[in-house]
Amino acid sequence: MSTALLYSFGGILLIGVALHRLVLTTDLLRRVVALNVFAAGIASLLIAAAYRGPEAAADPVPHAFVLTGIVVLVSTTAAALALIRRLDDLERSVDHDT
Amino acid sequence: MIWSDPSTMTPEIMTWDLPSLVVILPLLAAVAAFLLPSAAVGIGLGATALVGAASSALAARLLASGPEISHLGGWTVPLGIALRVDGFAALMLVTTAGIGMLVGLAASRSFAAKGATEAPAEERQRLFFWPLWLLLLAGLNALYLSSDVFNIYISLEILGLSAVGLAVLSGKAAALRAGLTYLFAGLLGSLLFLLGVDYLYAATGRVDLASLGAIDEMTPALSMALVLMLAGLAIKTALFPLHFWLPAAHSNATAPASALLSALVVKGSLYVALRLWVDVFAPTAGLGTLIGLLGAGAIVWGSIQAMRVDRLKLLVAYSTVAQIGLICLVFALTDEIGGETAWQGAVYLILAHAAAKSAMFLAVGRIAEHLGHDSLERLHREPLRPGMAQVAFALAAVSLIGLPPSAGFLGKWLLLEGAMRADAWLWVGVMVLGTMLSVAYLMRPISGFLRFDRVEGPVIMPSRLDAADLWPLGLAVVAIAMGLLAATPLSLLAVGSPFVVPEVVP
Amino acid sequence: MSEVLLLLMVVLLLTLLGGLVRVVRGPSEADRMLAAQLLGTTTVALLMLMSVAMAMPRLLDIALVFAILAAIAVVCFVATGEVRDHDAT
Amino acid sequence: MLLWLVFDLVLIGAIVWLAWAALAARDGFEMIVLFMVLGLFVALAWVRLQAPDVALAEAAVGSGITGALLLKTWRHRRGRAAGDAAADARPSRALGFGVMGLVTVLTGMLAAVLVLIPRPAPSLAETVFANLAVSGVDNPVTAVLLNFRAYDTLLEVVVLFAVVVVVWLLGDAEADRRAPRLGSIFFGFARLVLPVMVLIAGYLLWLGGFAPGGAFQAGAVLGAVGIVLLLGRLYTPTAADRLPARLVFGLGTVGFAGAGLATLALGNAFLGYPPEAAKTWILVIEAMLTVSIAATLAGLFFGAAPSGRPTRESDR
Amino acid sequence: MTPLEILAIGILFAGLGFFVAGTVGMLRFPDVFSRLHALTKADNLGLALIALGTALLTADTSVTLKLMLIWFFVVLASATSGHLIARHALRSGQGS
Repeated sequence: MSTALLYSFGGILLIGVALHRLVLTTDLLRRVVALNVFAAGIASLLIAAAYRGPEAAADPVPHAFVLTGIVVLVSTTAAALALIRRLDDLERSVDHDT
Repeated sequence: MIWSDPSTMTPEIMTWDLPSLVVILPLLAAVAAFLLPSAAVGIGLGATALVGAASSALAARLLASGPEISHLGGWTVPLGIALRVDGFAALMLVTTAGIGMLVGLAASRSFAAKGATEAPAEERQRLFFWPLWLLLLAGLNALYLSSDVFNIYISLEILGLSAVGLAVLSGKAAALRAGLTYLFAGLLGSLLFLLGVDYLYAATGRVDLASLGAIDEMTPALSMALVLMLAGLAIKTALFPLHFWLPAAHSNATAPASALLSALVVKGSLYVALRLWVDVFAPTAGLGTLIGLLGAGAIVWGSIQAMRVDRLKLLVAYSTVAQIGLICLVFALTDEIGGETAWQGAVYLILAHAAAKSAMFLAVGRIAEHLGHDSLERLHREPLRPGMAQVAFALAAVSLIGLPPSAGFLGKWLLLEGAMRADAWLWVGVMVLGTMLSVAYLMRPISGFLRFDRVEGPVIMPSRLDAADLWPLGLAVVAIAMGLLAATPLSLLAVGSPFVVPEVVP
Repeated sequence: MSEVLLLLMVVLLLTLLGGLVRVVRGPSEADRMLAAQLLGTTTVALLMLMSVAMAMPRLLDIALVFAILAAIAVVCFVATGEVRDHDAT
Repeated sequence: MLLWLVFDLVLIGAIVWLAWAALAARDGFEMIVLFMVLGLFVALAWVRLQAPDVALAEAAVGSGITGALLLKTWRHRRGRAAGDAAADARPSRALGFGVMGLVTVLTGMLAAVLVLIPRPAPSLAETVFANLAVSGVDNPVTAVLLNFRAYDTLLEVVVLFAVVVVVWLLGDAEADRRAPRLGSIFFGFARLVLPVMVLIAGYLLWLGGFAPGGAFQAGAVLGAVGIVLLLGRLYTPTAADRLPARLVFGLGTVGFAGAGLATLALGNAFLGYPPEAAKTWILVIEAMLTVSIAATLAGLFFGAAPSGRPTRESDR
Repeated sequence: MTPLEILAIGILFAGLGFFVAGTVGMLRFPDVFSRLHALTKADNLGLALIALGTALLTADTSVTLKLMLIWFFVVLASATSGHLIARHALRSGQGS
């Protein structure tokens, strides 16, 4: 069982845990964290695919994909969290009015 | 000048690297529109016009000298990224710019500054619509030109984010809740697509479409990658049963925003799915039939929901779900005998739906402004005679149903012909059923416009022709005219089409 | 030589797992935050050992960034916490 | 080698358990802290897999900035018992098992397909290393990001810009009720540490050329400086800061796209730097990216357009 | 194994001992403040020893300077964090 395959299975388990929670939860914050865990699983798969033994240098192309993926993920998470905060403000102002 | 092959045309513009300009121009304009809010309208319309001109020049160049490749950074394909322009891409570029221009003009009219009395919400809509639209245009152009799977993933993200921005533009709680659901669905779709890209790279070490297309035998990893990518794209294009986010997001947005969402945004992921299905992979027939069945389900479910809802905007949103299902029937027909005709029919339906649906959403926006509400129930008791907006709605309905001579008719005709040639009578039956169902739910509003028997007071004439009604009318006329003037678009579509010319890897 | 280092790394990793128990069990928010702080520092130590075991001195830059960001997380927790406590509404 | 296997198994076990524990946490705060610790462990795993650049980015962006954003949003919803498992609708047992079964089937298929991929899988590594000398930088990941696939990075910066537009469109930040008093020790810490962090960000940016580092990691550390300034109320943006903020947000996109147009004007392909000057081009672009990414991340943490009553269009 | 390496390994083990003590202390102690006490002691001294051991094993001046910078940062950060966490616990009454 090569090291890369071990970490790939770890990544796949992360994806499984994230999908399971994503489908079941209704809480918005939990859903954001679940999507981040899902992306971490995909990133682990990519990095494990890039691993080529302790001596050989790893394949830089998947590393570039994951780097781009991390920045895209943090920006989409920021957008989702801003929407959640704004939605909370609107609903809180409705609570006070009624 | 580095670009693919010398052109017979002499003017200077013909040697520019148009593919990258068509993506970069709206990007720079988006930043400019964000920096100078007061000049946003001018920048927005000007940039859209420029992009339209560049796309048409690119299409003309394509008709003259065939598909083009622009190697970015000067690196050859497996290492670098290449922007590939073939007929299908050029057709989508021109349509996106054209429809965007008309919707932009309608938006600049309906968002017109009302001076000091403008509430902060209207002001925000007026200012932020333009950077979002230009980002959407850049995302779509990047998507249509990209020939690299990971590059498509990032373009889908830009597309998704600017679409969410447009959906929440009105700032109301309902729009925000729908926008948030749309963002989560879009993010899940993109991550599934990225998982597919990951499996592709792990198995083949390539991410560009040309090398992936050259692989002919479907290993388990390739078919898993295809299934994952199609699942992600199905969420983003709202194919039944993954359409849960679309009705709320499209009906709660402002009129110009929902026009852009329904007409252009869902088409982006549909385009990628079609390109993967036809150009790149050699998928099994079973998967095609499954997608076809999902499409049939979308037609039935979308039409039934459209007949039950009371709000006009919700009806139009559900009709998008049904029309996407209709277009997705092509997945079951591509590797049959009539594959190419069916494919041309599906592409033409994409264009027809884009023009007709944007006209319909803009018309519904105008009608809601006149009547103050968009409930079908109270429509029958409105004493107002139908005006230009209702005419635009009816014309758009003609194209959606597929009555001659509209573009919708031509698209459906080609799709039907492709299905009949392949003796796929199930899909022919589904299409005929879909047409009848669309007549049923589209007649609900139209009958509401024309019936005055239940009106108590005197029936009043509509106000004189308002400039804002021109744009929905213009789009509806485009939807009809494209049926008559189909020669050029179809010949453009044939340039570099995967069916005609054997895929030559440059 | 590298076997010994590897043994050290495994034991340090187990202490990390120990710290996790406090993060999960910690009754108050302050408990969780201090456990996260200790886990951050332990990770810095682990990175130092890995930089020797894997002969990659560049790993120390990552240790440096970890050291900075462990403090940022605590500052963020405390600063956002302040407003809530004195929020009379 | 047995010890490396033990190390791997313990690390992977901890990561998967942490992910499950974070998502099953009763209280929102526990979920966030567990998620931040998960970020630490994942970065460790990537260091183990010879991916220092990505571990650096995950440490800086993944657990640092994302953790801060989650904490701020959780605090914001504090008043409405949000995020606690109790508030989360209890799914029916049948649905829970049904989903569990479906997910196990999917993960099983994903794993099976992965095992079937013939090892060693083909990859682009050799092509990248072959062209590394011409790319102008020695770090292969920076070469791929900033030269071979520079167009990807351009679109990625556009994603960041698009998010700022969406966040600013949601409305202005209401004036903050009361500045929290973090105490004099915090100000001492900030006055000493923040300048050093700016230096470290510059170091990471310069490092990107030949070792793990680069624009994103430097931008994230610089963004963290901005976040600490905002948290400690050492700097509160006002309405006058709107235009400079917009300029800096757009700097990344305009700089990169401008560089692309400049290469076109020079007669090369889009984003095709002149080979001999590739290093300076890349360094200039990376500097612009670092500033723009840092401002964007801090702006996203601030969460809205700086308030200040925009009464008239003119004073925007 | 040169005598220098044996010394370095000894120092590393001592550092590890502090980390284990700190973690056990954090798990066993009754309230927040005593846990803080255990944690801040452990990671400062523990990390100092491990940094020293690493510096000995990689006899390179730039690496040693970087290790010192890291240690300085961690000491500063953990002192400030310890103070801030204690203050927060005190104010929100969760300490006992």
